Amino acid sequence: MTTTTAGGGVRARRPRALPLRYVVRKTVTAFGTLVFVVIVNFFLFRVLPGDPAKAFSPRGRNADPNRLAEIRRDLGLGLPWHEQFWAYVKNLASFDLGVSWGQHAPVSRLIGERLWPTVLLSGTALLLAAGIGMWLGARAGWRHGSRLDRVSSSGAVTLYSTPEWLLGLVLLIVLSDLGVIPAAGMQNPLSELPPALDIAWHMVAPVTVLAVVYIAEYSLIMRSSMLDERYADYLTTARAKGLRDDLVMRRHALPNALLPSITLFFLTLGFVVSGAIGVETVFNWPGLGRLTYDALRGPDVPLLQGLFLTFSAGVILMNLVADLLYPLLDPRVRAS
Amino acid sequence: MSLLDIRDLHVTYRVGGGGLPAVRGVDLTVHEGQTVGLAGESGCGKSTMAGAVLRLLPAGTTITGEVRLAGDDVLTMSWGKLRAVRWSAASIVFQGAMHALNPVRRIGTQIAEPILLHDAKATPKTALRRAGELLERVGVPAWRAQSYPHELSGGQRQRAMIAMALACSPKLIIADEPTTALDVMVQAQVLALLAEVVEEQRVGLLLISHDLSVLSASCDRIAVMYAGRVVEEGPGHELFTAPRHPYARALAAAFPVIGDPVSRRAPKGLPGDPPDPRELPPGCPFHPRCPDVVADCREVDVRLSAPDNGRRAACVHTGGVR
Amino acid sequence: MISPARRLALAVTAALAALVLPAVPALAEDTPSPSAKTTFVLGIKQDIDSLNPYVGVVASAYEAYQLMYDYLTGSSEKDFSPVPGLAESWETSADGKTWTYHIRKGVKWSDGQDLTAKDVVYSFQRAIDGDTENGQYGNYVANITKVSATNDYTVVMETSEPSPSMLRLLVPILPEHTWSKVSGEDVGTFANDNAPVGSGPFKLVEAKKGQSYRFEANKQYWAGAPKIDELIIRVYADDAPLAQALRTGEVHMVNDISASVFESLMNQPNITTSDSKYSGFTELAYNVGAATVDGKAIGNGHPALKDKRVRLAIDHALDRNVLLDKVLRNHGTIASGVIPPIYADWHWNPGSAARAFDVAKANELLDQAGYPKGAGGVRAGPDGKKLEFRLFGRESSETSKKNVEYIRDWLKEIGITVTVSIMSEDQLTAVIGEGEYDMFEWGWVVEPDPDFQLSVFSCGQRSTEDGGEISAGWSDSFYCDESYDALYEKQKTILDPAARTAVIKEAQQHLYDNAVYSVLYYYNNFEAYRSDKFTGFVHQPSNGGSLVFQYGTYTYRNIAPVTNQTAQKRSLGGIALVIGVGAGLIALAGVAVVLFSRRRRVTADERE
Amino acid sequence: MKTARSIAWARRRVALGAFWQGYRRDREGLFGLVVLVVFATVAIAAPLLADAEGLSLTKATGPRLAPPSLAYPFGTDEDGRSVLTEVIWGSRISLLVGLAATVISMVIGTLVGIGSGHFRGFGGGVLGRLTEWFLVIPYLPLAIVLATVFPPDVPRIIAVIIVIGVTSWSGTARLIRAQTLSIEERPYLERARALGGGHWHQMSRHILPNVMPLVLANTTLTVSIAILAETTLSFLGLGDPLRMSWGKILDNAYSGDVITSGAWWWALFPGLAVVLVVRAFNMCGRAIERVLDPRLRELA
Repeated sequence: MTTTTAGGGVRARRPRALPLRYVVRKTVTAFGTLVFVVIVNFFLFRVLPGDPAKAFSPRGRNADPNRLAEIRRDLGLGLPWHEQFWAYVKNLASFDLGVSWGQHAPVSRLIGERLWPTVLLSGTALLLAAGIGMWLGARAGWRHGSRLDRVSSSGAVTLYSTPEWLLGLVLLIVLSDLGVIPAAGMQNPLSELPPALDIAWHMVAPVTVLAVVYIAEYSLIMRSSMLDERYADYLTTARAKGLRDDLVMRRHALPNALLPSITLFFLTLGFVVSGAIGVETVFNWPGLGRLTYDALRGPDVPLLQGLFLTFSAGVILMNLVADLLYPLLDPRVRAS
Repeated sequence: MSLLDIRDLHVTYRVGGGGLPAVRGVDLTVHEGQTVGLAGESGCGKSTMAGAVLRLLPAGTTITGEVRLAGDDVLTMSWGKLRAVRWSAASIVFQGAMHALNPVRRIGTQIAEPILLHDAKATPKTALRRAGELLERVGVPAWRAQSYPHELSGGQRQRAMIAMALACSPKLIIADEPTTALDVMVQAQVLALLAEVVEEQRVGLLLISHDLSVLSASCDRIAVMYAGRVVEEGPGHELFTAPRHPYARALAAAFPVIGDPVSRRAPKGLPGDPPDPRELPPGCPFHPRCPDVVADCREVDVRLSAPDNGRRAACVHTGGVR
Repeated sequence: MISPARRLALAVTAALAALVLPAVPALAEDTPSPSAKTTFVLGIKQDIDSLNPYVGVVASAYEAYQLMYDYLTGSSEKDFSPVPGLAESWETSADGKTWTYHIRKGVKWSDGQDLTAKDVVYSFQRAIDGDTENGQYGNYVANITKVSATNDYTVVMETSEPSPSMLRLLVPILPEHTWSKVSGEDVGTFANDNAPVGSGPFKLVEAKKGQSYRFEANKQYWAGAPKIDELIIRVYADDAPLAQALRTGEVHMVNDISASVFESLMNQPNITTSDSKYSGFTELAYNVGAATVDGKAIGNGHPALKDKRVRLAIDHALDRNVLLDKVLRNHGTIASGVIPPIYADWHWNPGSAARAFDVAKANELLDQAGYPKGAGGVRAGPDGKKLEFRLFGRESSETSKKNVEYIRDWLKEIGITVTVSIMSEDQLTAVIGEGEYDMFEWGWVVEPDPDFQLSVFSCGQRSTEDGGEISAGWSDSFYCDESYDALYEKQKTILDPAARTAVIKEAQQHLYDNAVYSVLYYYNNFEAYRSDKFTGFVHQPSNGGSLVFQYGTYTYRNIAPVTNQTAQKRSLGGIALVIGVGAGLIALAGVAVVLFSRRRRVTADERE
Repeated sequence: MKTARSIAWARRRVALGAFWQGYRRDREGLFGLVVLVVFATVAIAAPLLADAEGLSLTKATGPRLAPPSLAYPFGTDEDGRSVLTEVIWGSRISLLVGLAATVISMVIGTLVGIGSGHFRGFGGGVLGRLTEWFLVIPYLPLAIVLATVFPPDVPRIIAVIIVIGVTSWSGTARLIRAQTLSIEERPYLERARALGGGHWHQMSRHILPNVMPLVLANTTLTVSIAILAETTLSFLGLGDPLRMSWGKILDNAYSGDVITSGAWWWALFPGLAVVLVVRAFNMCGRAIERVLDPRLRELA
């Protein structure tokens, strides 16, 4: 009834193409979100009372009133709001986020300089946390109910309930009592070490603190998605094929459990960036987080506006990456 | 020497506090090239039997008795030996192929996996080519090896499962309700394919189904299970056409035979549901639903009668042993 | 193929080595190699807002300008009296309106060009004409009518009227050949952070905004070469990391730290703390009747505060010694006048006639003023309006939040209910400008010349209104009194220091008698340095003034490293601990790996 | 005579009884509940446990930065105030802000969730889009910006409550929207529409009761997020400077240089209080989820 074609040739591997329509749709929604953020950002800061021009000449140094009026004209505060809005959008297109009141420097330059330390700190902590967190969560989920599972998930819930900066604060207190004083800031110009190692030495404490809290979060995520797969039929098939237990977990359960975790990985990214604000302040790490903390004194409105945009744009971008990455990983989604 | 020889198998699941007796003393043998059917309503313990053969039951389940697969007792062998035996000595075709196949891996890789595991000489390339041949053998185009389970139809998936079961050319194949999820036409094709394979490769087939008519058409011998025990056993055709045990009779009657005047009038269903394994009724567990129930049935836990030209039944009326 | 167990062991040991390796630098950090250049690191809390002298306004920015540029005249480190700067000597005309400065010869810019009178004229002309520039230095050049260079080393300036501040011209002298390239429009955002050309004792070589600023010593400086080779100013967010950096030796000196941090540093090894007098004061200010320059009343200040007796009563109710003890932890002195004692010759204080803390007197004064105690102990005026005042504190200052709480409790004692609210300094400035306040707590940092400080209470400095838009002047009390204004204008034109001092003191007494401010205390500036690493710090003024952020760069030029590197008993314990922990971890990991792999082999057959 | 309402309430009481039976057996849930009850009593009975005067600077009598002792079980801060008093009174503000903000967040979340799930076409689309946008915007920077621009005349504590409430509803809205969509397909909603039930009737009579269990479970999780948010905002100096909350104590400690002075007790006890309460809410939330969603139960 069935005929065997000569040699049962196997056709070449089909490339995993992403339908263009899907990519365009996702990018457009992401852009829509960004536009929403820009609008919110603009109107949010028009509510502020207080005289921005005055910020240019704080007490102790005198500036005559007509100069203040002139500054107000430069800032375009007198114009009707819609003209201000178009001017704001036009500047935004050329990455001109205005001038910081507190630091008298273009906001885009300030953010540009402080972006790299935050990416370095949060990025390292994030990769560490995702790696260890997911490994731990997978094993806890797989050996469901075992001592490892109970201990690691109750520990995770506790760490998940702790603000990162609190952990940092307690760590600093304990260390300073022990006489071991971790260095503050990112670099020590005096140190004879090559800059890379010096930065690494300064990173140990803040990265540990950030990573520990996010290990908790990612292990909980991974544990719950592993529990969803734990009793699936295809695992029985795999065991029936004669695979060893850990192979069953690594080759079959893990790929399936990893998929939802990756989306959540990007979704919680926003929180990691926010978390950095607390940790960077406590450890005096010169990133966007501490820049936000400094901008609060004043408050330095244009800088806060620029930072809010940067944080949101970063998270929106990451979610777009998640949306595009997910179908590549999960064939079932690509079909729809 | 029989392929599969199950002696006095008892399986009790650990659920919550207490135990749930799924199989309460079953003997079953399958010889080379022979197809044995295992029938019964859901919850009677037939799927547990399939799980027990390759010791796939969840941890904490208490299993006693003997399961000799090609001479070795599976229940007592070390995990290492068991893993070597799994899929090479016996393989399983599961019911819902959609769930039994890994959704995120290609069909070809899943079929090639056991080959690479059990055949030391195999290389990824040769294993994949073998997978293509197996797919062709079961009537699925070889290039489908590149597809994912959700890209195949129900029938094709079930055939792929069969191809996978044949991957290491095992002596015994256990098919746990292989066609239940399919519509009738595809069901017939799959059963024909199974019969062909059994014939061609002289393998033993343990076919598990709740559909007696399916079993009668393709099995040499059939055993009917009820509440964890075999209540009747005998040659396939005879058991369907002339069942002795009341439950077997009811089960056979539940499947109308086209063109048979008797069943056309009012196919008889059975009142009530299968008993809860944790609170089995005293005596013969079938007595609450048995049309021919007598006083003894409530006291006597009747066992299978002595074989009378290949047929045995566990009922007071048919010489069941007290 | 390496078996999984061995691969795991390698990974674990590599990770641990990475952890321990950083401990090595902690060791290297302590033995600075002798041949390297000596570097002094100063930790500060307030980032330099701009290195452009026409833009920066915060104190740390001014410190940078003093390092990079010179001024015509300086202030002596003994008592702030004028001393020669770029101007070696100077003469004034009989009528006191023409000043001739003789510029020092042989002074070179950092790019080798000669510094001449043309640069001085260019710097002053720009401060007079430029919009942004005048905004910054307006009050120094307000009455200079003409600036000219008669030859390469002589500058003549004419003023509209005799002005004593001609010897306090804090206008930095900038090189014409580089600054002429920066136009009037874009001077507002010109960063001036790319190795700017200057003539000062130090040259900026690297600026990392918000992190650190590196200066190299100008070994050819006319007032003597600095002893250190390199100066780094590092910026910290808060006192905590700043104090931490001092203890780890990452910085050699810290400035402007809070009282509590200062206290905890007092008993730390190798650290010397300096509780230096400072030119700042903190006051409780009243809204004595907000109105614009042309007399139009604005805002919603409580009318009762217009009455001097109410203000005097409040002043008597304030227990300044408690503030000194609890808030300043005794690092400062209680105050009356608006010119701090650090400026010995201008400072006035009532001495024995000072108003004492006297609740009974306060109640008596309030009764006399017609505000008897009503229901619930709260006083009310003849028109039934209760004495309920709003008191604003500042978000960015911990001491401000504490002061307002004390003041609220004290005023409750004499029947005045106070509602406190805390806001940012920007919001407070706006609120003051519009007169929408009753009382607030803030402070001033006073310059060596009292002119600007006294101008704050003159009628001219009140808010101005044009077309419905109120823009604030520098007056935050809206005090306006002809006799006071007369005193203020008079002192502006007296050249003879003794005569001018008398008028200035009279003005201070006038403010005190009318309780325009209740000046609370003069607070000290908290500084601390690593006495085991550097010595030669200079106080200005000499009797316990501050070491840095002075009017001059005396400390920076005088400090030198402590030569005899005595045994480094720096917390070796810390380093040993780190290395010990590291070694322990490696041993532990080794054992774990062995156990782990053995267990794997035994049970490979047994594991499911 | 049994009215429809009494039958419905009877059913609800039975359901509640069953819920409590399930909840009682959940060890984690019970432990969380006990911790919450303890903190609630401490917050309510604050005036009895500690004298409010202990908070004011002027009345502080204790020694400066004294380590924990019998007189001051949690030690004292740099102004000589007992940290125990501060933690007891702090619990009032932290719990109040947490609960109040959660109420706002749940109300917005439920309304938007049901709205975006129920209304097809433009209305539903906009609400759905709004949820997605707020889901993506990182909550802390938004909270910081909102807290900074809040008009100063609004009392600070109200501002903080509104800010947290407005920035934490999107998670709930997304869950409820999914639940509403699944309820929309149910036949009895078709019947309600067929019988002429308007939008409001469908939503309040049918969708809301079905969504309530999910709202309950999510509420407890949102409270934990709200309390964390309040603590972080206060630490960054954006909280109410005049009222003592746990975040405020930690802010005072950090700017009072708790690190160099080594006064560990000043930061440890308020920190522990935050972690314990947030963890308790998390535990209750996860327990409620397990009781409500049978599938989760056997996986516990």
